[in-house]
Amino acid sequence: MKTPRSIVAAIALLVLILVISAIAWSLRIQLYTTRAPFSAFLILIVLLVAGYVFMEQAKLGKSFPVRRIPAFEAIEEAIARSVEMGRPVHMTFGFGTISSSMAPQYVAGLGVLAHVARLCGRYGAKLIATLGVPEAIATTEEIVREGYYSAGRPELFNPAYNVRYLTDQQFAYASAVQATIVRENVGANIVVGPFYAESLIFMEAGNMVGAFQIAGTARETQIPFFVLVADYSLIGEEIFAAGALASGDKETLVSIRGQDLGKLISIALVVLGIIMLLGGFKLVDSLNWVWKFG
Amino acid sequence: MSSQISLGKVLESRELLYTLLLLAVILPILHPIGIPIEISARTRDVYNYIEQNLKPGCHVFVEVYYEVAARGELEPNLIALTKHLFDKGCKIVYSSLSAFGVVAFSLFKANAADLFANKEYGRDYVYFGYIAGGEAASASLAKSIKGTISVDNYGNRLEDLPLMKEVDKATDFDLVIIVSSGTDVFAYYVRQWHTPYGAPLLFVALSVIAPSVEPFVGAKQAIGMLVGQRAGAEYEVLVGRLGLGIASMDAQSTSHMLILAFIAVGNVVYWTKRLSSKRGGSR
Amino acid sequence: MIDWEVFGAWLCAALVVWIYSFAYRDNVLYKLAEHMFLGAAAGYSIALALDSLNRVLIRPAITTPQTFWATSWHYIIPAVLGLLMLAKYSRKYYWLARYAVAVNIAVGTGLALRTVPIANIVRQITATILPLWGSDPVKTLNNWIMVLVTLGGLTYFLFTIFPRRVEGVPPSPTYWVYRALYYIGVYGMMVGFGALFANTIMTRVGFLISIYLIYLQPQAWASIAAAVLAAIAIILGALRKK
Amino acid sequence: MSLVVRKYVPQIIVSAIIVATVAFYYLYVSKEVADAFGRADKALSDWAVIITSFALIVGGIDILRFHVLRIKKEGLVQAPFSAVTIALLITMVVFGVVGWYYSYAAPELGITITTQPQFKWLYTNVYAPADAAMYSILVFYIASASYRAFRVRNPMALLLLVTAVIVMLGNTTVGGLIWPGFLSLRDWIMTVPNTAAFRPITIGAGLGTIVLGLRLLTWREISWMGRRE
Repeated sequence: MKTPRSIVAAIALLVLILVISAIAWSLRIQLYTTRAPFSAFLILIVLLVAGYVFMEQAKLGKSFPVRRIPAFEAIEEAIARSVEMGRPVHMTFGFGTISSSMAPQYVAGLGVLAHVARLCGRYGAKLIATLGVPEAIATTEEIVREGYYSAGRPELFNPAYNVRYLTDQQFAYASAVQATIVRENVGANIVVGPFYAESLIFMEAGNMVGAFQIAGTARETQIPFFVLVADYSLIGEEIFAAGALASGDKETLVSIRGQDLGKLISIALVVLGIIMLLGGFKLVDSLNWVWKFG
Repeated sequence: MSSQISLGKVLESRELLYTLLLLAVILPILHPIGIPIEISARTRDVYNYIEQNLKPGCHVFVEVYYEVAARGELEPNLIALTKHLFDKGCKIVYSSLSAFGVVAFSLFKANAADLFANKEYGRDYVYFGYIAGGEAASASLAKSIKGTISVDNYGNRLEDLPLMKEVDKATDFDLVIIVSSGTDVFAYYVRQWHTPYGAPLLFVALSVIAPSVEPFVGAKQAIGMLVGQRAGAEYEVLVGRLGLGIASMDAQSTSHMLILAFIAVGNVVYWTKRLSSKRGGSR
Repeated sequence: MIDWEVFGAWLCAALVVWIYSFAYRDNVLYKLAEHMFLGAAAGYSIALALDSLNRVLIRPAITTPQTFWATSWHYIIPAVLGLLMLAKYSRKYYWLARYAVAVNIAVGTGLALRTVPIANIVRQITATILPLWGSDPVKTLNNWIMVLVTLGGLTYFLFTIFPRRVEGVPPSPTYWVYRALYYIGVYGMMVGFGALFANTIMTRVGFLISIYLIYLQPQAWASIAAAVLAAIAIILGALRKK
Repeated sequence: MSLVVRKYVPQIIVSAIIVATVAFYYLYVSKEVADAFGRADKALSDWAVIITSFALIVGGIDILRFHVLRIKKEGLVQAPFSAVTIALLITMVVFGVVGWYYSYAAPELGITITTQPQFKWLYTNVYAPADAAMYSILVFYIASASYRAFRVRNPMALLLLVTAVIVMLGNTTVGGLIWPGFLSLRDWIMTVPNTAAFRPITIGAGLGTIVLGLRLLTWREISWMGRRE
């Protein structure tokens, strides 16, 4: 089988960066910032290139098994159940904003929303998406619309009902969301995104009406509340994997293999570092090495 | 309907739990029980550090960075530390990198009026008020206070304040205390005050965020950390000014015991149901 | 003439009590408090938005127009993009709203990609490289826990690359190592979750104490009156439902 | 053509900004380039602030529209409440604009948007107490949540319960009365197993972020654009 040009190009780019770095290193040229250790840049580049190569390989039809993520699979059950009970489905994404480093988590939440909206269209469920980030209003409306239209149920789409921007102030948003969950008597409460202290408020509101709850975030301090209180939870990086699964696209899904590669690299570095300590060599110093001479 | 109300249901109802919880918090504040408190090694280390290293006439910088909701946890620490510092004869410069810090400071001052009673503003302590700009402002303060701001919180010019003639930059301070309800501001001071100027930092953190700033303390970038209300109560005992901290510890104890009791009841109810259904009971 | 200070203090106490009343049951007074809160918060955030526009864009453009047009002329672009967000009401030009979202998502993701490799990966790896032997047994035990739970957690999250058990063939040693680490990871994380959850209770009780001291205790009668009203509202609401 | 402006240009914007911000952060060419990048970086974050500000104003219009529609549709049950929201929103904005006017017309008064007296009154007496109350309502929720979360269904839940009980007893003074060791045991749990438990999650979240960044860069993550063209 012929290796496609894109893969060759990506690997060539990686090799080129390594060669240039090696040359610059031997000539002691200041090529990289002193703000971050060089290893961070290296890990970033390796993961980006490897993820890209995986995705290009998938285009050739290469596939592999993926571990089940029960929380993701439960979304369909949750929606089907609330349709049976005649109750709406609620989804929200948390208080983290799009223009901060919380953006990736927010985008992951929007990916899950696309999945939820499609399923709501298929089952004819009413979807209420509440949000606290004004930039995302238009996007959210579009996603919900797409979900209903692609399932041939345009009559269910009513932006003023389906998408509710409450406010961007954390607890005003939280107070309105908890009221929405209880007053609309939602059957499924799906919350995925960057959550702060409001996480538990949403979980308890869902519990008051006995909603089926699926929750996920990558914000460490809020994970316990989701894991211990929700019916199903997406822990940490699982929300990003869920976003990839939700796309329903094989090539996109393959990108999560990049996450696995990163974990294997981390495990290898830890094990290697500990073994090297036996010989008195400190791998920590090399990892912390900043591109700086003299 | 009423026939369905059983003991288990009443015990399981959230309304009962909430009402008891409110009482468990409010009653001990009104009538402190006075459960004896044991001083943790961590708090004692901080106390000893101040006791040994700060001499009369030294200068301390205090960052007040918390919203009023976090007052219960952080204010006892701030008051007890202030008392300790004034007792040692230190002069204190207060500042806030957040707008809500101004409200917190005025409440703190009103609550600790006895400490400020015989202290003169401008000579013994100063408050800058809110300084906008986050990390950049912190860096600029470390370089030169008078280069960053020109007036204090009350509109006095800094040049007119005697205390401000003695201090201007990070190295002028013998201790820098950060009282914060957020994680970021600790990192600002580590990056802008400790790393370049070696300023000794003392953290006062909420108990929820303490784990995330623990690495700085572990790496000796701070001389110590006071964690939450408990540390506040311990410090109050150490400096001998009992206040909100120690009163709150009773409230903490009663509310925690109540929650533990409810967890126990929950388990009993759960296992009774489970065992009876296993035996082929009606439900 | 109303004393606005006193009225404000009563309002504060009432709002706090009515918001707490939701924990018992949704009621009219919570609904009122919630809608007041929503209106105030929305108005506040719009005012803050005007304030930051004023700070970044309008004031420099008015007070120092020459330097503004020389150095910061490009601030007009995001202003136009921001106005284009109104296009979401249009059936035909809805896609114009995407441009602004694109900029903000890219800025956020760029920020994340800068900090994540250092803070989330390199720092965590270096902190886990610990000696697993030594004279101090407590420290050694701590290091073992640290390393095993971290590796176990990483193993738990593997999505696509892991050894599988094939029917009829005795599982390989790799498989057993994988399973062991997997369970250490799960149990280790559970301990962490339980600890963090329980540790949070203290802060939350601390918040309640602060609120009680600031808003409720000084206005005891207003709070009690508000609580009685909330109780009546809850009971009436329950009766109406029946 | 229409597909280009609808779909490709926004994606090109995303990729270009991500590549530029990341590349210039890590690469070092010369001091001048680094300084120029620092300025560009500041400008870009200002761009984000400007866009967010406009988004907030558009969001305000959305809130108004939502509540006007509710008054029309749901009648008397909802109308008074929606009216309260609309009235407070408009009042706050009007007072803010008054403050804004004074900041230009009479700068010596020191009144700005956020320090206008009536605006401040509404903030301190409506917004602030409600905000603090919502934050502290968590105390009720955490109590009822722990009541349900710590049921011993299986061995793992037992471990969870034991950890939680130790931490809770270690946090309170009563714990010290029962057994003085709770305090140090709590400290150990919080520093060793707790740190270890969150480390793989932190690493994983970082990896997930990088991979999502890759998907945005390669135009595979398109949910943020809304409909699929």
